[in-house]
Amino acid sequence: MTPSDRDATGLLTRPEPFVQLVTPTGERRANAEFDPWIADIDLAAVGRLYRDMSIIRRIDSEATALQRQGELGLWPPLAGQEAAQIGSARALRDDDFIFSSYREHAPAWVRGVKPAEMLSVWRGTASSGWNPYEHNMAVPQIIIGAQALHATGYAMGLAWEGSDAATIAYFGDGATSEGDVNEALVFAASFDAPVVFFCQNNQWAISEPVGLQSKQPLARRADGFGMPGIRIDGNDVLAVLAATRIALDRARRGEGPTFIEAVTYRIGPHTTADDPKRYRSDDEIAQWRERDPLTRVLALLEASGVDSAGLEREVAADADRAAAELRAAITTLADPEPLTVFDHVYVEPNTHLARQRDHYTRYLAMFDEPGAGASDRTEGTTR
Amino acid sequence: MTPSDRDATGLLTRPEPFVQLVTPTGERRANAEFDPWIADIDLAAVGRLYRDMSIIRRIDSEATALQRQGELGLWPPLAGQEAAQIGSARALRDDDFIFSSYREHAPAWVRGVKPAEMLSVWRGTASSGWNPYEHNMAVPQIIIGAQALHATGYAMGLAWEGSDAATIAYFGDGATSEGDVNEALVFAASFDAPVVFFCQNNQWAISEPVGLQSKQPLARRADGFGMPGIRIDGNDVLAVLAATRIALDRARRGEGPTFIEAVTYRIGPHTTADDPKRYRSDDEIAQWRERDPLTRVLALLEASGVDSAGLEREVAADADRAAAELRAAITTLADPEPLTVFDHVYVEPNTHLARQRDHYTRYLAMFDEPGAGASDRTEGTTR
Amino acid sequence: MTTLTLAKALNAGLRRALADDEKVVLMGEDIGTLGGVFRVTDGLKAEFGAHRVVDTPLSEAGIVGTAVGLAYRGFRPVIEIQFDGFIYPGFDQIVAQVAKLHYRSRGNVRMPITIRVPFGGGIGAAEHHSESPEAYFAHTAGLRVVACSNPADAYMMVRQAIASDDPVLFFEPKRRYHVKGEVDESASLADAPPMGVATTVATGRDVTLVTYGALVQTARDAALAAAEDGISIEVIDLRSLAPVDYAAVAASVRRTGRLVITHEAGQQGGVGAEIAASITERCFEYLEAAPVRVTGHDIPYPPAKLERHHLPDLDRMLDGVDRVMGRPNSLSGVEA
Amino acid sequence: MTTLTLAKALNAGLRRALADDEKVVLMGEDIGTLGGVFRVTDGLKAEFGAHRVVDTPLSEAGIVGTAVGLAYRGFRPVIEIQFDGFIYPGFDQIVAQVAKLHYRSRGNVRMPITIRVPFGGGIGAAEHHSESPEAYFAHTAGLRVVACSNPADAYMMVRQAIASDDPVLFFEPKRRYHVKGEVDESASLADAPPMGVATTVATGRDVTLVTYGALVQTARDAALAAAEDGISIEVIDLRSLAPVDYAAVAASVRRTGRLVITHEAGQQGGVGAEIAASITERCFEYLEAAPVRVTGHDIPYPPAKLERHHLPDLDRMLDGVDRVMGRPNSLSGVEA
Ligand SMILES: Cc1ncc(C[n+]2csc(CCOP(=O)(O)OP(=O)(O)O)c2C)c(N)n1
Ligand SMILES: Cc1ncc(C[n+]2csc(CCOP(=O)(O)OP(=O)(O)O)c2C)c(N)n1
Ligand SMILES: [Mg+2]
Ligand SMILES: [Mg+2]
Repeated sequence: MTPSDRDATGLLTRPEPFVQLVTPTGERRANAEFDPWIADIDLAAVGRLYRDMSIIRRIDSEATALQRQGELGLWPPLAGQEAAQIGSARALRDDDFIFSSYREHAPAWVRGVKPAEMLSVWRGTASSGWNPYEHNMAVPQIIIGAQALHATGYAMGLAWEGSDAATIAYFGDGATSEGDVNEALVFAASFDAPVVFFCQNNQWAISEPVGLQSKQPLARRADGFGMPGIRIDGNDVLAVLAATRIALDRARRGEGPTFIEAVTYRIGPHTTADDPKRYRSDDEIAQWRERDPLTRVLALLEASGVDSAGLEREVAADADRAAAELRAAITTLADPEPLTVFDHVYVEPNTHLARQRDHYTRYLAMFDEPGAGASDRTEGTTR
Repeated sequence: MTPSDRDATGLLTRPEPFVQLVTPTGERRANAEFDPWIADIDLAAVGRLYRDMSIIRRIDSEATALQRQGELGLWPPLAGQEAAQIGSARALRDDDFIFSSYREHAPAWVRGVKPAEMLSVWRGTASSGWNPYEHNMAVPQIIIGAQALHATGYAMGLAWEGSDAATIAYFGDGATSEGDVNEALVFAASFDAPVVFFCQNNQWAISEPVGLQSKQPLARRADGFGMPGIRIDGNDVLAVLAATRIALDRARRGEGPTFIEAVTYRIGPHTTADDPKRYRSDDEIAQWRERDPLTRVLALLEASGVDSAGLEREVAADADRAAAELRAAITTLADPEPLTVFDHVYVEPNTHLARQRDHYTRYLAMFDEPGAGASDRTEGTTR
Repeated sequence: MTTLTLAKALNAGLRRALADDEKVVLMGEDIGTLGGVFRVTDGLKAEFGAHRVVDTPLSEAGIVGTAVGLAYRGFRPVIEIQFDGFIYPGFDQIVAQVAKLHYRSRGNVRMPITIRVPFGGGIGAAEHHSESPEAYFAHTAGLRVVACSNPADAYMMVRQAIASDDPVLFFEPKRRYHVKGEVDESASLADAPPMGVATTVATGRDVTLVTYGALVQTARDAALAAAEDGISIEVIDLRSLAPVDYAAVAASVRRTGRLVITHEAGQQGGVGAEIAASITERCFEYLEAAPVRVTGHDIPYPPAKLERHHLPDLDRMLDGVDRVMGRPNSLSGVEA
Repeated sequence: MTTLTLAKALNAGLRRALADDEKVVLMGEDIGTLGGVFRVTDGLKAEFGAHRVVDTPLSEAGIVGTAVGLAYRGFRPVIEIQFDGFIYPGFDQIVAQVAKLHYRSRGNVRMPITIRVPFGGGIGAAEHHSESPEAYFAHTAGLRVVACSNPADAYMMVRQAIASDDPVLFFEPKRRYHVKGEVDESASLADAPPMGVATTVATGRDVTLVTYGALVQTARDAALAAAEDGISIEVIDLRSLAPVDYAAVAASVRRTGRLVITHEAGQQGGVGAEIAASITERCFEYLEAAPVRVTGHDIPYPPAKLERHHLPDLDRMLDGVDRVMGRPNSLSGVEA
């Protein structure tokens, strides 16, 4: 079976059935179960969600541009997944702890991480951009699925402490095939851990369609592990917000984990190093553009009598400002000092590493003292 | 939550709901879906299944006795799981390949492995007891769950070759928590691999009750991975036979994997090194003794007019003979030659290992030549 | 002073750690109700409750990965891996997460996780139950690796490992679990020698014999046997395998001029290779002969009836001593 | 002779292996439709079909574990691990199954599995994309470990690895994927030097410089630079890391009396430790100085902007040469 056969089944790339509160054209669909959870979301709040999504989209595209211009080594764009990320992140309390993969720029932004900090790791100046305890968000995880276990363990700890805070684990459709994610479901269920498993099914794991990972909607995985699974339109920020609140509420009440599958789409490449033309069609992308998470919110606002064009303009200006700030900050990020390679390997003194550091210090010093050691032969070297 | 709380939920230790064709008291329950699959099983065939179960039970108890007498290093008894193992193994075709854990003595016996070969590995004279290709059964797996992936890969190969043979992966309830088993479900579903996942839920993973691994019946795990899950009374050999045939038939028709949960019980200790009194009650064991897989078959035969007492006597004599043969064979098993430690590490010549082998050969030779090397100091050594 | 087996000393150390710091939690398979297959955690669940001594689902990646999350939250998880050969399913979480998170987070997140591993052979067990995987972890930056060899060290070192803010792989010589020794349960952590420090367990002039874990006792026996032959062996119990206390080993080798390293793990890329290389770097001018390694063969762990032909024993250690001394030995007359 | 990049040479070798033996199947993440993130398998799925070039679900244990089952069935799976740092989730299946099944089955079951791993740094990548995990596998009995350094070797060695009845960890120097070289596509497997044999890529009198993978080129450059200084360096490309071709290395060291080993992996327990120890054992009387190791630091792989302070480069190699020659160097005046 080839990837395209797997698409042809249509089971997984066809977004329905899922919960949708706002259609792609901006119509509000009533839902008795979900609506109470967003009763507080008035038009102003919807406008704020729009603003969040717009700004992070702009930051994301600026980062892509910075990468193209050689300012970043790599960038994994979130374009298309704004509703999934903003809706879920805005459902959290400040003391809920976030464990994410490499693509969750929006939750980081919601948590007050500066975009330039976010990008520093992709520029290669730092191994991570922020202090997790300042933002209650772990540093991004590159090993697919590993963070699902971390979120579960942290949540177990919360429960043991008697806290009513929760954790959220972000991961992709591809990640559901890794042992770690499945083991996280086992542990979370067994210990009634207050964790929300938030799977962004963006249809692709690099070049692999979700149908290669699973023939079932991913949310159906949950039941067999002993937890509810909710499948939502991940491009509908209100559905995402409601579903995440439902899951968090269960967690806080000690009822354990919930699995959410947010059906969405990665509009851009996997990363800036990826060439999606090799594995998917323009048609497919066009189809998903029609399900854009931002336009439907504008349409909803417009239909509700809000000056959506005005909002759009105003937010665009803010977004541009954020992008300009980012650009200014990132291009002036200083390169780290050589000897910092040895920092933070250990907390406690380590005789072996101290010796190695000393040696490298001496080695570097040779280049400061012309004539000493090997420095007279640096011509034509790789440095 | 403590293990005993987990039992208290009763969800998993309570065997129902499951498919049962013969009750513990030997009544035959009609089942429209399952009955056609055992239409060929007449009373004589039932008698043969009884015979299989009796003999393997006797071999198993002989092995336990041999261990207690110091003839084996360890033994993992199958007592209580005879129906699950015989029913499933007897459903297989000779060219179906078996991948098992350490407890599946019955499938090995069904496949013609000599009991003494089976035991050699527990005696410590060999790293495995048989040639997998002579019996179409892999050597036992100790790493929990690892064999589920092997069975899946082998099955993928069968499908690619166009064969209609299948594989069966035996594993326990505890194994369902390992990443490997879950990844096997992912791969098997994705590639429509002709594999039967045969989970013997014997209620315990050493001291851990199944409720610690899962709050759901394990068979429910299947659906979310995209395959049918069947939950059967694992102490009912006819239900096991039928379910396995159903699953194999699906596999042969190219419809992919099936997950079977056989609800059974480990009557004895985890291994001869285990002390189950530390974690479970006599009451629990007594309850499960009433669901014994063998007595119900005798009762069924008796009710059908068969001279069950005669059969019992006849089979007991055969079983005793098998046990005696085993004892004679195992106690005369020769210890392996020292230098065989180096055999079969590699297929091809390996300079490093050849040198190490040479060296050890010389070392051993010193002890043959009195006066040479260190041998004059062997007094009080650990050898 | 109390006389305790090594297993009971560990039990006492764990009890003390649980009592001293409520953030300490034990996690593992069968460690609660059963008290562990070696009974090292016996009674601790009853004493501290199921949230402090946690029977986990059967999944090593799950145990280590949730421990990472717990450490993120400020806990100090102490994991029991049931047998050495079962650590590999958790390998990714250990080397890619536990070892690297402090570095990755630029010092913000600490991983004070202790991973207890009963290791080594000599107990007549089935496959995967007798391995010595310590070199994998000694090669992994960000981890500390220690091995205890006697009850007194077991008691203090397990407490030190738990108190350490760095992750520690803690290897326990399972075939010595039942060996008894004196333990000072009143000793304070601060007074005990740090776990990074090696111990000279026998002094000698001719050869430095370095080992750790279960083989420390065998090495002491070898030193006694050699003494009868007039050869004086200094035996060093490394205790820490990463980092190694090279100051101690080098000081000894500078005196003896000869080094033998012995361990159960295979030779190729074992801890002995690193020690031989590092000591040669440090003591080249003092060495009378190349350092000799006496190790398990580079084979999968053999069946129980053959393990005595795999594990270094007293005779093989003495043969190694003969090699380094240039006395008649198993390689006499062989071209290098 | 064709001029091919190293990546294209691998592609040609894989194509040839697929064509020669229908039991050869390639498996991995994104290797089919995409042709692999480095395009090493480009075009092969179109040519041989989806059952020969298999895009797998995202799970390394799953890939290795199903490959074990396929090998049981008589297939010869060739696995691509997308980047070095993603091999660890598959570690258990590699060390506990792939490496041991032939032994466990007493020679009845073969595991002719090739595990291709693009390895090493120098490409400015994010974490986990620049690691050098080879020592873990070289320490694992039952595996063979090789590393190619140039297109010609890449082409032949990948075919040899696939043809080998033993499991092979096949390390590819990812930062040299785009380097071109002459490849003789008509050469037969039988004529090529076996993959276990080291190659002397530059002859010299004063120092033997041993390396593998991406650093072979750097070592050659270092030899050229040193020559201008009047120092004559012999450069050996190990090619095989387990087993190491000690005959070749020892022969060279007996001539030069001096050994420098260099690799990107950390020093502690790296392949260099084993080579230093083994060569010291074999050549003690010939050594003028202790073998010197020039390696990555014992740290998690650092952020991209710092990797040049981690990876051995020409200058650090020359400093190592100065150390082994007793010329002024970075450790001059430092107590050992
Ligand atoms: C253990 C591991 N294997 C492979 C990779 C390489 N890799 C990076 S992202 C990716 C695809 C992930 O897909 P998905 O989980 O759907 O997340 P998405 O990128 O779509 O957000 C792969 C295979 C990795 N980072 N970690
Ligand atoms: C990876 C791994 N971890 C731990 C063990 C130790 N161990 C051996 S059997 C067992 C329990 C297995 O329980 P289950 O899967 O239910 O099978 P059962 O023994 O009940 O047949 C454990 C934890 C192991 N063999 N492999
Ligand atoms: Mg995806
Ligand atoms: Mg069980």
